[in-house]
Order: sequence, then C-alpha cells, then structure tokens
Amino acid sequence: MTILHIVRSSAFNDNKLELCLSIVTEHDSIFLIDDGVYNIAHPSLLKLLDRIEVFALTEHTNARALNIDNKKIRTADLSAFVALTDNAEKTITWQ
Amino acid sequence: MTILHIVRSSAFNDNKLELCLSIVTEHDSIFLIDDGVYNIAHPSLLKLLDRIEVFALTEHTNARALNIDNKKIRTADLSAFVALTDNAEKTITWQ
Amino acid sequence: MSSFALIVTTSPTDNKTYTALTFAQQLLADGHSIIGIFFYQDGVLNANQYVQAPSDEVNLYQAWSTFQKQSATPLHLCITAGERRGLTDSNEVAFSHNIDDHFTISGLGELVVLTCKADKVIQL
Amino acid sequence: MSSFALIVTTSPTDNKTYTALTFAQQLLADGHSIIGIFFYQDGVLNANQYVQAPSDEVNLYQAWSTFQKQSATPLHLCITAGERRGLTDSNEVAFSHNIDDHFTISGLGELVVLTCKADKVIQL
Amino acid sequence: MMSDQVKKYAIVNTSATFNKFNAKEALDAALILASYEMPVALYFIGDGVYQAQKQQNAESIGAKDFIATFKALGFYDIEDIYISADCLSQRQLATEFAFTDAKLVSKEEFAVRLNQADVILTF
Amino acid sequence: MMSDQVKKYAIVNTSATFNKFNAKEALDAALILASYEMPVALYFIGDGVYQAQKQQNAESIGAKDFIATFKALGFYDIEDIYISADCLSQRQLATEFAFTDAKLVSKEEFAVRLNQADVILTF
Repeated sequence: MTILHIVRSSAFNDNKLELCLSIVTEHDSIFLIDDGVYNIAHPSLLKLLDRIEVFALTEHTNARALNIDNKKIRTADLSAFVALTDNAEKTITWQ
Repeated sequence: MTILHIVRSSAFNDNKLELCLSIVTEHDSIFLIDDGVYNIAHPSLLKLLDRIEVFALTEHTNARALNIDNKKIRTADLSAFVALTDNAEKTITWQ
Repeated sequence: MSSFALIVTTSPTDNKTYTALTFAQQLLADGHSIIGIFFYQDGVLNANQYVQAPSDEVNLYQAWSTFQKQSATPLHLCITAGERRGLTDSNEVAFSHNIDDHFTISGLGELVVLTCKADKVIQL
Repeated sequence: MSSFALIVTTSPTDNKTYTALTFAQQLLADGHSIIGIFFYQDGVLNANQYVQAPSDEVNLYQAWSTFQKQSATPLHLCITAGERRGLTDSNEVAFSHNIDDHFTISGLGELVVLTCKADKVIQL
Repeated sequence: MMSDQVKKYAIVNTSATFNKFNAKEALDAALILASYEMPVALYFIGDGVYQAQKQQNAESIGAKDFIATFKALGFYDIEDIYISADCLSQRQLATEFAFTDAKLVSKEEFAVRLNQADVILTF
Repeated sequence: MMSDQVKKYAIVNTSATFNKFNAKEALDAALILASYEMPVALYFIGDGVYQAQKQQNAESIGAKDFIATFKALGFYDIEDIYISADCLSQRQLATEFAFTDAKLVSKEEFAVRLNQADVILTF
C-alpha cells in the first residue's frame, strides 16, 4: 500500500471524496470514517470497488445505523484501522 | 418576491446551492455572498438564470477577483443587499 | 424602515462573520433598526474577550464590541452554546468570566423573542 | 510497533474529535507509542479548561486531559492558533490563563519536530 | 414569558447526525420555540435526512442520544415533520424513521410547505 | 533548532481563500516547515485553486492579505507549487497566478507529485 486515504465526510454533502478519487491510484487504499462512512452508498465510490480497496470503520457505520451489504467494501474496527495506518507508507486525510 | 435565498458557499465544494435549487421557485430570488459568489460560474446556477433572479454581492466578488461577464447575473452592493432582505417576505440562508 | 433580528452562527476566525458585522452596520446606515443579534453555535466564540488578532487584521471580537458601544445594539449570547465552547459568566474560583461586557448573557428563549418581534429575521 | 504523531484540527463540539481521541487510545492499547498530539486550527479549543458539557455527554476537553494524565502523552497546543480563538496563557491582569495544565503551550515549530521524528503522521 | 405575536417557524436540517453539533443545536432551538408555543415544523433535506434514521447509536461514539428526543416531539406539539424523498432515495436509505409523524415529501411539496413558514432557520 | 531528520512535506489546499481560516493556517504551517529547512511543496486542488488567483483583495473584507506572501515563497525556498488544471478549468478560472513558480498539472501528475512527499497535510 502506498497511500491510505482517510475520508471523513459525506460525498452527498461535499466534494472531498471526489478530490480523493481524482488522485487515488490502484496502489492506494481508502478508509471511510466519521461521515465518510455514508459514502458506502455513493455511486462514485461504488464504481471504483473493483480497482481500489475500500474499508469502512465498523464503530462509525454502527453508530449511523448503516448496513454494508456490498461484499467489496471491507469492514474494519478501530484496531484494524490503526494497523492499516501503521502499514501505510503515509496517509492523507480528506475532511 | 417570496423567499430570498442567501447562498454562502461554493457549489464546487458542497451541495448547499444544489439544495437551494431543488426547492427554489420562480417567485424567489437568489443572492450570492461569501464563497457563494463562486457560483457565478457553476453550471447548475447558469441554467436557471432565465427563470430565477440572481444577484451577487459586489464587495465579495471584488475581494475574490471575480469578474461577472454574464449580464443575467445582477451585481448589488451591501446596501442593495440590505434593501432586498427588507423587501423579501422572508429569507433562507444556505451555508 | 424595518426592524431586524440577526442570527450569527460562525466563529471569529470565519470570514463569514465579518460579512454579518458589515451587514449589521449597513442596516443601521440605511436607517433600519436592529432589535438584537443572537449569537448561537460557533457564533458564541465572538464574545470571548481573550480573542487576539495581529494588528493588521480585524479582530472580530473587538469589532462587535465596538459596534455595540457605538450603536447600543443588544448582542445576545446563547449561554448553553457558550458553555460547551468554553465561555463562562461564572466568577467562582474554578472559573473565570471571559465573556466580554458588551454581550448580554441570554438563552434560546431570547432567540424566540427577537425573531418573533422583528419585522425581518436574517441568519448570517 | 511504531511511533505516531497526531494532528487534531477539530473542535470539542465536533464528533470527529472524539474519533481522534479513541484513535489515540487504540494506538496505545495496540502497543504503539505517540510522541505527541499537535492541536491546530479549531483543535486548540479542546484545551479550554472552561468547556462544559452535560453529565450524560463526553466532555472532550476533560477526556483529553484524562488521557494525558493516564498516558503522559504530550498534548501540544499551537499558541498562535489558540490566541486567535480566545485561549491565553497570560497571567496578566487583562487576561486569564484558560489553558488546561495538561496541554503544553507550543508553536508550529513543534509540529515540525513531531512530524519529523515520528514513524507515522496521522491528521485526524 | 410569552411574546404577544405568533410566527410560524421552519427548522431546516441539512447536516448529518454527527456533523459538527448542528443536529443537536437545531433540535434545541426547535424545542424552545415549541415551549414558547410557536408553531414549529422540522424539515430534513440533503444529509439532514440521515438524522431521521432509526437505530442510530450516538452514545457509542461519545455523543448524547438526542435522536431519542425525536420520539417525544409530539409532547412538544411538533407534528409537522417533512423529509425530502429525493434526498432519502439518493442516499439509498430506509423509509422507517425515528419519528412517528414524519411525512415523506417530493421537493415540490417540500418547497410549498417551507413557504408556509414566517421564519426559516437552517442548520 | 533543527531536527536531525529531513522529510518531504506536502501541504494540500482544498479550501477557498476565505473559507474559515484554512488558507492562512496552511500557509503558516508551510512557512514554518520551510524555515526548519524541510522541503515543502504546495498543492492546490478543489476550491483550493481559488487561493492562487491574482488580484484578490483580502483587506476589503477584513482579512489579512496573506496572498501577498505567496509572492515571497521563493525566499523560503518553496518552489514546488502544483495547481490542479482540472479543478481550475472546472471553475472557469484564469491561469495567471499570484505565484511565479506555479505549475499547472493534470490529476495524474498531481498524484505522482503528491506521492513524492513523506508527510501530507490537508487544509
């Protein structure tokens, strides 16, 4: 993994996911936290799932009563998130 | 005029203009202030100009080095903005 | 000429707050009256008397304070929103009164009264 | 196990700040170290010792303070960003020290030092 | 304390449940207005529609469970609650809400209803 | 005071010039990093591209003219300045900038350049 993109806001509300997607590469991963977890239903994200690894923080999807049906979106808890930030060369936060 | 819609944010950055446009009626007017003045170049706004009266605050376009070439967008200074808020039945602020 | 109530919800580091101030000044310059400005959400931070700004910038806390002095416009602070954001009117030992004197300590009830009485309500 | 530097730019009324706190706690629980957390932009508001919250809510200012006590993690406050937002470490008459003792008064230079030293830098 | 005048208020929610503190402070304002016996209607549009979802768990992320208060809006005589159907379906959300009285409306009806208010506040 | 290590920093600007205080505080961070002799590159994407426009007048709306500092970035050895061409043209903006050294780049090149940084901070 090169860059872990941490996405913290809803793409239904602002353009941060769009900016992220404009420069994300296939070596990168995307981690959805905070209102970023709402992007599990956003068309722009969904069409990238075959190319880019996408995670959503379980604690934040649960708090927002979101269910993830799409098996291409991986769920991960806070400890898994910590491990991914540790494994990444670097992170970029979109908020 | 029924409602004066005061738009304070850039539609290139968030969805507030989109929400405004989803419910604006032909009796209403739109006033762009703050980063809302960037919307003078936004396609969603441009296509409404024949139906809805749109103003942009001169002080805020000047501060941002924006030129308004489109004659369908009316420029107004702070005093004209005050007069429009006074004439409106009510206002709604999108920020 | 109409009576206005304004609602300010943005902090002193947000340029939108300067817009609200100049709008208020213009209202008075154009002969309207302002029955009160209600500071809510992050707007309450404008009342913190310890806000500092470099000398070549407008200090919005001071600008509001000056505006109040010159125009006698009531500046109402929602104390519930304020306490969450570190503003306090307590003079007890554990606290320190940090709300500028030109602001009036109020609650959301004042929002009702102001917006109900005014001819026009503008949220800025 | 790696050393982390965190940067927090959100205020205590923004739920994203709770995310940053729990991330920091998880880092330590998982055996990593945090060489420091740098509070910048609206993040500095977390250091205001007068922030109050109802008893049924997490008071983020207190939670950071407790976190520092328990873990000895340095919490660096950018004083320039703080002064703009009403935080002050002055004890002069016109001022009132309102920065919680568990925060360290720092400048942007500390941001450089922390992010340069740490294995990993996370902005939350 | 009551004012002699009565105005109709619209509280328009455009923010997701945990976006800053907007949802909570919008609700606080609505409840106070209602306690002063002002007619108050709640509107949910944009990411605001997320607020109305059932089964959210605020306490698990350190926030107060203010969504629980939604169930009690009837006690405050807040009965006019409008949710944008377009915004809801755009976000692929369920139509079971945390309120009993919520009305799912088209954007045209949303505009008509909003226009009935004398004072409109957005959060 | 200097650290023994040197890292490459990317300051990514996504906010318009007067959106909150982001632009000013991003610039402050970049200048300090440069004064510690860290290699710093500036990136402008999304509404951040508005920051780079010529002829803005901050003082007319009560703000400090920090854009003037952009002209002095060379003194701080900040020479790598990348502006997203896509974001600029989407906003129908001029390509004359407040900097001398700005490079207009495609999103692909933006990504490649950004990947050269060790630490990425967004504002």
